[in-house]
Amino acid sequence: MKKTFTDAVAALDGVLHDGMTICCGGFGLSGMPERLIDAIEASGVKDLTIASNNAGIDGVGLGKLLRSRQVKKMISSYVGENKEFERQYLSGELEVEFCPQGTLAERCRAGGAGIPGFYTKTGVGTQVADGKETKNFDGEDYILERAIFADLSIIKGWKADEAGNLIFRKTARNFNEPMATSSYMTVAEVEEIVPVGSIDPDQIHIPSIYVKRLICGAPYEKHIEFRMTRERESA
Amino acid sequence: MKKTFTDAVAALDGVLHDGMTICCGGFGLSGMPERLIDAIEASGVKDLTIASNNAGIDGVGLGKLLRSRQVKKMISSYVGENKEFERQYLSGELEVEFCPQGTLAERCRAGGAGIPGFYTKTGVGTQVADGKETKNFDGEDYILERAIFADLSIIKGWKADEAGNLIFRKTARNFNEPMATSSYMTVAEVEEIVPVGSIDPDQIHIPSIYVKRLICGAPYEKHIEFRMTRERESA
Amino acid sequence: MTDAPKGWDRNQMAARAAQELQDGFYVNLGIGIPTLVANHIPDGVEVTLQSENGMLGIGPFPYDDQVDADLINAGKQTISELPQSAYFGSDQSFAMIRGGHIDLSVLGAMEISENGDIANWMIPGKMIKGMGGAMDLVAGVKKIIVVMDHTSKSGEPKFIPECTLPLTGANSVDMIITNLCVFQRIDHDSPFQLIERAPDVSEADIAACTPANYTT
Amino acid sequence: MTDAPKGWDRNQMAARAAQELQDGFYVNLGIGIPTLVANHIPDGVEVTLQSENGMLGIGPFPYDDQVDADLINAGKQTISELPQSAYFGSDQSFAMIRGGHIDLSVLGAMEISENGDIANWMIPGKMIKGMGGAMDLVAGVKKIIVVMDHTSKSGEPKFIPECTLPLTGANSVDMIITNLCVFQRIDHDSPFQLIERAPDVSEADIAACTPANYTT
Repeated sequence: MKKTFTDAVAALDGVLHDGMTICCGGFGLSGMPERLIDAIEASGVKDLTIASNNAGIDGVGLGKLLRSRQVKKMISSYVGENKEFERQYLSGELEVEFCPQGTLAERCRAGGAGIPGFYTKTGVGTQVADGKETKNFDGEDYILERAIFADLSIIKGWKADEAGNLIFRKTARNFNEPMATSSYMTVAEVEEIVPVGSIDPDQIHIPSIYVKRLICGAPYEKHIEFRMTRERESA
Repeated sequence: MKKTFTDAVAALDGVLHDGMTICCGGFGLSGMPERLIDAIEASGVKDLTIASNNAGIDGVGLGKLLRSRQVKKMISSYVGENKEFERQYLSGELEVEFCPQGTLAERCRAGGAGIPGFYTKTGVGTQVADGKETKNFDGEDYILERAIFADLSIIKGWKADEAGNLIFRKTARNFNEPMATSSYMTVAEVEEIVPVGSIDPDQIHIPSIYVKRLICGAPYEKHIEFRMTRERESA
Repeated sequence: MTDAPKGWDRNQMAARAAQELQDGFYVNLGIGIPTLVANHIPDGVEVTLQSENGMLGIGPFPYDDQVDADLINAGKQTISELPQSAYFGSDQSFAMIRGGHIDLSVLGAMEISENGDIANWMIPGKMIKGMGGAMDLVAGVKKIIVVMDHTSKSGEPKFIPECTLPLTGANSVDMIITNLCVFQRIDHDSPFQLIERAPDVSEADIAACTPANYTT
Repeated sequence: MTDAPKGWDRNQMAARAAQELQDGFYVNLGIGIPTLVANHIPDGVEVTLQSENGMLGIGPFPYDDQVDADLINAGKQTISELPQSAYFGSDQSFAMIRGGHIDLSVLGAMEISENGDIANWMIPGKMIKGMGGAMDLVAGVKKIIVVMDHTSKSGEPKFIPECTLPLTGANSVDMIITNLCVFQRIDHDSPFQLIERAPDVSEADIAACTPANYTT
């Protein structure tokens, strides 16, 4: 079965519908699946619920879907650096569920792993615990967090083989790893598609079973939010 | 801080005590930490509770600790191919908690990840559910399984660098991966210790934070339980 | 018991199960007859086999000079890898299984009840070896096919109103392939239906050794 | 408010926090003054820095020609890697944090209560940006050190009987380093104790701007 598609629009054909839930990889703008986000914008699909650690910045990444008003609800841990987000959120047009970063990662991992709920100390005694069940294990309180399992996951990898085995590069891995598992329709964009057998089977980050559709999105001009450097010591 | 030790006895110095709980990697005899098991046998420590998918075979792997009567309780999914195990179990000398294989892997992963309990469909409606809390999520019943977090984890890797970053080889990875995380005292034996910087940081299976002590156990004569081959097609 | 006809042999049962494979499926095969399914994959259908000890893309048994102790299947037999193979830990392997990412599993069984319960891991009074990954598979995999003889060696029926042995999973089985026939159900709220018979096996032959209720 | 003495500057506060580092520690440093702790690691002490977006072994900012968009810290700043670095996904990163494998975290705060509650993620009425990984860190890391000015810019005390702002974590903080002094407690059932003062800062100076109860 062929998993490779010519472009993001083709790869998303037939899987988008209004009101759907999408898990989106990336941390800030690093490792965000930008070709797939562009194709979702172009499709006009709306009332989306998106689980993503961040919400992009104005006009970049998920910021595009906010600008086009396609998003009904965000599930995120941090949403700074985004004026349009702020405007929609404060006016009540956009619903936001704030979720601690580690809890968000685990909720998606749990969804992919068939675990509907798990207990964590994170957020005990805070607003995050409001309305959630509490349980005591060995003298300590924990809250019950629910899994996230989406209609669609969109992720960005570095390389993938034609079977869908995928690897990431450096910290661009981030949420792409758990998000790759948290739906039955994971669509991946990568910088290079290589022949089957090119990636060492011991070094595959996401086995092919999770990747249903695949595109090469190159060439990429990667975004940097805060470019920091140091001076070379003079000789 | 130096993590490398000269041998298994040195690496386990000060961490063994009667009545302790040990997580042990391996699937059958593949990827079992045999040097560390030998050192535990030599130490004479007793009343051990051992979480391990299997219990070795007679006189090999964990079979050695059964033969020497150092084990009080096994938490395992499958214990065939072991007469001494059978004798002790049937006579009531050895306590056994049977745990579905995936639940065992997840209980250890959860312990390492700070999750005291999680819900699963595995075992619902079977003996495994006896005495466990049941909870309904979205119309389906799940049982609550508790995490395992041990006093000591012993694992077998392929290579590690001197900082403790570790990689596995083929299906010898198995339970060594979750077991590496399920204690604060993980001791690893590997076939080769390489200088820091020799392993690509993108390809590390177990980051150094989990590996507290490390030995090279080479040379190994690896055990095969069922040697199966096929004939080469004649030319 | 009546003198039941023999029907299909092991390979024919495996071949029948293989007809359920679809292109692109990820599949876990149990030990015994289910393993034979790999020999009958239809032309034009690509299937990736999972081994629950941490591998996707199981290859055939190795040549003698390629045997590798670090490369075994869930039955602890030496195997080989394929170009598309991937390795992972046991936690990831069962995340796949429990999470419903495996399309199909073919397993053996000692008893199946008419509501789809399966018993295949222990016999009270006999030494218990453990359930291994069987409970995870029957609870997590999308479609469960059981391949088994229609009756036990002593002639006792195995597809029965209610299991007498401790369960591996409740209401889990989607299809039963025996040496005599094939039962399937469209969902877990429906009864099993007899959809196919081996050559020279009549409905009456099947009814005679099948206490379970099923539709025809 | 009294005209409080200035005490330590940002670098001195960071240096004081760095004295808590032990050889072999794995450490997560928050944004702001905590980041400066990396500049003051004592001689002979090897520390591995974790970045919660998925890295162990954070190196310094890169040279201009080594900047890599795929290599950033949790503050989204470009960084470099070290020979012992390792990358992993966000689920693994927070498994480490939640599981108590990180020895120490140094964080900033808006308010700390006398029982160790910490508030550092939102101010009601102001735009909420989210807690990021802060709630996971304060709940999971073995030892939590807060580095903060003793009073806010408007002169309000920050170490108080009970937090007025929404909490990031309840009963989480082990040590507080301010520009004036250091408080610590031996466990989460004990009160904080004043253990150290900046030069020229008296106990009375501290008492004057510290409504929280603490021992001396």
